[in-house]
Amino acid sequence: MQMKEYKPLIVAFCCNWCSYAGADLAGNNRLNYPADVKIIRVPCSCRVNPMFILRAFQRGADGVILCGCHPGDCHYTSGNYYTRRRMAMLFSMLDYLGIERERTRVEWVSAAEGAKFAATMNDFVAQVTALGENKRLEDLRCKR
Amino acid sequence: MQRIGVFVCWCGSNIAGTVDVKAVAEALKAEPGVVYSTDYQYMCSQAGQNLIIDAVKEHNLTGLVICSCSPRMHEATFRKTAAAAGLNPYMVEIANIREQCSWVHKEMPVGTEKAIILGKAAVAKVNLNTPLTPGESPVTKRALVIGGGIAGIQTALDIADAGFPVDIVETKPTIGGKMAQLDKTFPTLDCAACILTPKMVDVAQHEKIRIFSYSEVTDVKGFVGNFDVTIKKKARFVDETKCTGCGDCVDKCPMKKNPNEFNMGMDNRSAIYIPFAQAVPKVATIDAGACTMLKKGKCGLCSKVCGAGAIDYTQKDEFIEEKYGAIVVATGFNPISMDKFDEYAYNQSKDVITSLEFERLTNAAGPTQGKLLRPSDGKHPHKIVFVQCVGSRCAACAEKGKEYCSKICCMYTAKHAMLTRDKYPDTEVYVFYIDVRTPGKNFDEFYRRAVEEYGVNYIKGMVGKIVPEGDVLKVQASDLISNKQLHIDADLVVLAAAIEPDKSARPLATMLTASMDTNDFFTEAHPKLRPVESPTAGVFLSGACQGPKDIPETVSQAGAAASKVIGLLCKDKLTGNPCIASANEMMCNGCSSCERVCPYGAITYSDKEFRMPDRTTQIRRVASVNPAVCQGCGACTVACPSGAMDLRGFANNQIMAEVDAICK
Amino acid sequence: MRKLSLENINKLFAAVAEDKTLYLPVDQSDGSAKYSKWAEGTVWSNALNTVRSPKDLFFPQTEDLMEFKTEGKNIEVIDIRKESEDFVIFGVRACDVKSFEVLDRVFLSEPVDSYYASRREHAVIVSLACSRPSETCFCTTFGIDAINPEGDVSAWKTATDIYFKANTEKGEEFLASIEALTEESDDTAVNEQKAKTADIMKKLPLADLTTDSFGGGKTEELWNNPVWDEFSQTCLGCGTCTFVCPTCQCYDIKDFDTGNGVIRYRCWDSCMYSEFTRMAHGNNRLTQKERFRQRFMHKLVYYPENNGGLFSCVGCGRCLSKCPISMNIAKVMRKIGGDK
Amino acid sequence: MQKITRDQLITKAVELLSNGTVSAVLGWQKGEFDYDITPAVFTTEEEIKNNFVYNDFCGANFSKYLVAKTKKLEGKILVFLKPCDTYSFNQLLTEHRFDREKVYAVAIGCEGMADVVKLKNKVDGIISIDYKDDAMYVDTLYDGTVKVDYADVLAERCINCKSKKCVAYDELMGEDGEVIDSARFDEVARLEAMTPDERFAFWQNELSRCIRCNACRDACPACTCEKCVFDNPNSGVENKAPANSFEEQMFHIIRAYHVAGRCTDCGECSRVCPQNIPLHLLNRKFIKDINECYGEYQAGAEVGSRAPLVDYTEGDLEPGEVFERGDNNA
Repeated sequence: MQMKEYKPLIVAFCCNWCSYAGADLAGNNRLNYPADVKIIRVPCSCRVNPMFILRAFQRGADGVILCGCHPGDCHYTSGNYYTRRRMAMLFSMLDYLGIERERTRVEWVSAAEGAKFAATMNDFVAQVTALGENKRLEDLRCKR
Repeated sequence: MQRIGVFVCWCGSNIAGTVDVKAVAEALKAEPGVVYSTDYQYMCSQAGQNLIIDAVKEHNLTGLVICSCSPRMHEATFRKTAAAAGLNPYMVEIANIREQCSWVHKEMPVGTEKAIILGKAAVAKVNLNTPLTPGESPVTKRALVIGGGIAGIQTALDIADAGFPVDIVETKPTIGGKMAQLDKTFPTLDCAACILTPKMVDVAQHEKIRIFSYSEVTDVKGFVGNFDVTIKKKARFVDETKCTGCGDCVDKCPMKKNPNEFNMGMDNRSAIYIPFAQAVPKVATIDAGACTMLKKGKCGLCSKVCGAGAIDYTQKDEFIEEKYGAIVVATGFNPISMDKFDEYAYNQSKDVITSLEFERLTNAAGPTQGKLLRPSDGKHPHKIVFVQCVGSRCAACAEKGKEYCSKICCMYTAKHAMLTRDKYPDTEVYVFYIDVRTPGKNFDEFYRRAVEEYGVNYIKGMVGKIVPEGDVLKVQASDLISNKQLHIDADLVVLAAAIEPDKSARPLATMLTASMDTNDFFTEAHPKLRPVESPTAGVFLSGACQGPKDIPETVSQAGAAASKVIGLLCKDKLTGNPCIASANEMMCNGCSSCERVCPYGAITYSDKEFRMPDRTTQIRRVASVNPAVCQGCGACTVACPSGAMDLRGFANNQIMAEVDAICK
Repeated sequence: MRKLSLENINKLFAAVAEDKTLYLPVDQSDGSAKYSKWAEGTVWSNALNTVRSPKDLFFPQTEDLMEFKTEGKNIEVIDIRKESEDFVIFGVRACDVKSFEVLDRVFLSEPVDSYYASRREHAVIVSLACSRPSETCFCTTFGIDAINPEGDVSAWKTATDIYFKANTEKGEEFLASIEALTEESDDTAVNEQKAKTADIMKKLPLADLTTDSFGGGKTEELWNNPVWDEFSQTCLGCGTCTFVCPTCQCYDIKDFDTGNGVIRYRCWDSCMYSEFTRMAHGNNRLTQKERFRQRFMHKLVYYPENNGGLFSCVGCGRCLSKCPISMNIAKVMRKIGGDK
Repeated sequence: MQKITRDQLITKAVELLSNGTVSAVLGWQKGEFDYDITPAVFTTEEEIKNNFVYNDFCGANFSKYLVAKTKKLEGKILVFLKPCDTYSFNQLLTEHRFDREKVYAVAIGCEGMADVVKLKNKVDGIISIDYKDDAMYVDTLYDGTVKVDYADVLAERCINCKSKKCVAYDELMGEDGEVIDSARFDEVARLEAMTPDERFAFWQNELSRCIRCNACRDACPACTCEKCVFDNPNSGVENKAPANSFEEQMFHIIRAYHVAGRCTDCGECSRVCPQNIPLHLLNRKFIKDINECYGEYQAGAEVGSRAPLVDYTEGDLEPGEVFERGDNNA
């Protein structure tokens, strides 16, 4: 039997001011990262509701990553500080329920860090690929 | 249901090189809502934009998806295109298939597949887009400057010179602030009063400037362009309009034993007083706590000698309400209290003084007429020890000091040391320091002159203890470079106390909903790019309330703040960003979670009456977002447990639709 | 009457499970019992009853009805129904057996609910007489005989043995299928136990509860009774009573968007929920009082009015022990009946 | 056994009702078998004298009722609050959920409440209960009178009581207690120490019993949303049934997340769960994490405090570091 190569599905939420611009810079510099990463633009990382993250897993995402401005650099002064607390608590809860902690990540990527953006995505995709398909937080209805 | 047009851009070969644009256009044609889909070499070109405009008209499109470069590049362009075609500009979404697709993926099938998914996400979002219109609000063309030090003075003058009325609110009886207390200024050694007092006079005489001295801001409502401010004019028991500042009352007042704040309590003033000769406004003020007439109803001498009849013992605090378009905070700083620094014996010996006290001791208008004399016995000190970083850079002693560098101490201590050696060459001067920090024009040269030309003894090390013994101060210190303990018998010790924001700043920040850091310095909207603006729209920062600063920096920041204010007041109307939060009142709990995370103070609450399902009415506390103040970050939308708060342009259902489209 | 030593009960289960799926009450980790599929090693619970009633097996809490596949703008309708397999529900108490009759009258009357009907047809119900009723039991109020339960097969459990008697053709078949394991017996032991249980039934605290104040035709009389205001005051509006109830039959039909299509499913609804019977114009029961009234009026008035006097409460007592605020139908009946 | 007696409470309620201080009383109404007590609103002396009851099964937290009850009422309502209820009371005030002026709060010392499920697991056929000093004596259908030690049926939340201090009241009856250094996080720590596979299995087993009756939410004094996301068809997460294991997990994650930093750990969610799911272990996980990451915080300890998830410091842990902390603890 031939196994199809496993390609994870990664949803990346990027804040408009830093990380989305960082992703653009990665593009400008032609820094490759896997096409498994799909970016959703949000004004600020603090716009990301935990429900969006659960929704992504429900719909078949294998990993979710949030990228925002470095702490202290938020365009809206404090947004990423709230993100940091919210996600720390949410991820810890997911881990507590036995869901692999490697499927979630928060990374601070500035508009100047195109290389960091690409490297982060390469690393995260590799990490999720190693875990394989998301089974613990999946909704089988979405896989019919 | 929307009628969506999809426009896939080749961007020459930038996109078309790794993405099969025709396949993308074809695939998106099948998406729900899409009625037209096409591709073109350069969508952003005039021809490309015309193609979009024609398609909107031909196919009655209600929404547009542009698969192209980053929205950071051309979102504004395509919004204008939509507007030109008669669509609301916010009915456009961009699928970024260049920077985030064609440029980072090398293989055509991979790039094409991802581009289709990104396009589907954009289509899913546009399906839920609604037309958005930016709100408008008028601008009151008047500015308020809180604080009348050099920062407030400069800001007020610059704004007033541009033709806008400005009010200065100062808590003290006179403007002038800390700079008025200084003797000479580094590194040029020009006299502080000589450069400051003319500016104070300019303020007093400027037809666009009103000064509310001996006054405080007690309430701030409203938002950028439309602040309603209440100012409390504290009763000074002297009619400002009548007082000529002649000083007869001050001379006659029998209550002369009150510590003189202007001279840091090193001499006394009378109960009715004018802080200093060049005070602006130059009017007397009665210290209610010291005046026997006010306390016991006996005396009344000042009233008798006042030729102008300005004394009014019945005066009450007066509250003035005024509207402003912009508010500048210039509340300045104070040296921290030395009470907790027992090791320096500040409270045990009169001859341990702070640098600001030293300024007064060397100032010709000071308690000693500028002669450097010991406060304890009026003798000339022959050995002076300056201690730097008292309470600054003090991570380990956070309960009494500050973690930050107070920035100005190195330079003024060098100034003090140099001036002492210059005037009194028989005096030995020691300066103990952790580091000497001299970044600034002519700063290091100045410091080196103190060491090399004036022979000031700079010793790297900290003073451990000061013990008053007889008429000397036993200074125990360590010299870190030669690694030995030093014992110096000093006649005078000068402590370079850390500086901290004025105590009035914290309650003011609350009123303004302006954010502060943990040290109570006001936070700027962006540390690099918006250094003179508070995150709260319409509130600007000038001087040391934002962080420790010397005079030149303060003046330049004051000017910058003024230019931002002028830029704001020039406008007749403010146009907002339409992508802002709004609360669904039916679902709002009034719990204040959103208000707590809003960095701009854009959310307020009011009690509203609702018709309940059982046909009764109920009063509920609900949130509303001020569209002129909200910047659209979305922090509130997640803090809201019920989902009553949502963000236009990035609504919950839109983002979830994107998630769904990406994940299917 | 057929008899089997309880020592051999697992042999019986194994035999039944060989050609039919067997469901029986099994203890869960929290100590409560639940109808579960029997497999080697499964232990039959001693609990008086399960938290969730066996209605789940005919009318599951969620059930997919059909599926729509979408591709681009095309849509395909798929009937995802599977042919039901034969199954046995073992150990059903008299109250729960009666609940099937209540449900049948709803789901099997025209238009017949084919999903429900199919499961009903494929099921054999083996009931079990009660011998140790709880203080919350009040099935006798509704004329149910806990000692002589209905069902395809009735069973009685003594300390050592279990006895079976067939009531229907399906029941005869069932007993025939386990004939080799059982032996013929007289009913002495069973009768002895019945007498003991009957004594206890009389002592139950709710034994005096009657339905005299209720039944069809009582709508106007009871509609404005102050009890609805008083007792609904602290109702939390949760769905516990309805979801543990063996006779509650309300459901909602919803669509789940899978991204590639839609799954149309139904799930239990609760008249306690604010969204219950919400229509385009809004909701016709706007307050918790109205929703609260609906639940009890339905069980005690509307249902009997439409079903020949049959009440749609079977006195199982589940809501009595599970309501977070201990409000329940017995308290409502007492208050209205005024017999306390 | 409670030190405060039914009679004391009745006297107090009648006094406040008859002197016009309050126009209604939120209290406990007796049921059929001594343990099935219903919260009720009393408006007459007669009702109070006949039906008011107070015993070890009066566990319901009344704070939440104030949200609805104060809106419709003329005059004040008297509410009896046990120590843990006073925390919920404060938290609701912090969130402006009811008008303090319309409430007369009487805090009552608490000796810990009994768990009906524990009692029923010990005794069959409970007819009535006699509360004596040494134990409760349960009159039963099958075993005559059975002696049951209070400690043996003490509710989990009371075994691990966090505080017997009453933090809000107009009047205090009985003795005020102290904040207790309880072992309430031990079970959370035990789960944290498991492997992810074990934890997953544990929660799958627990959550699989969920019937989505919403009792946990509806009883929770922190869940007072005008419209809950789970009831709102436009929220994207609304459902009436736990359609599959994903929805079971999502419901409980979101439920606990929405009250994180606001949950006072009153334990009502676990008390009311008909399926005995230890829901408090989800809430306590958040509380434990918050305490460890952002400093000790007790929701409701004072009115007006800033909940940790609407606050921050510049030096907060990174999400990844939160895991490292967990590993160190394990």
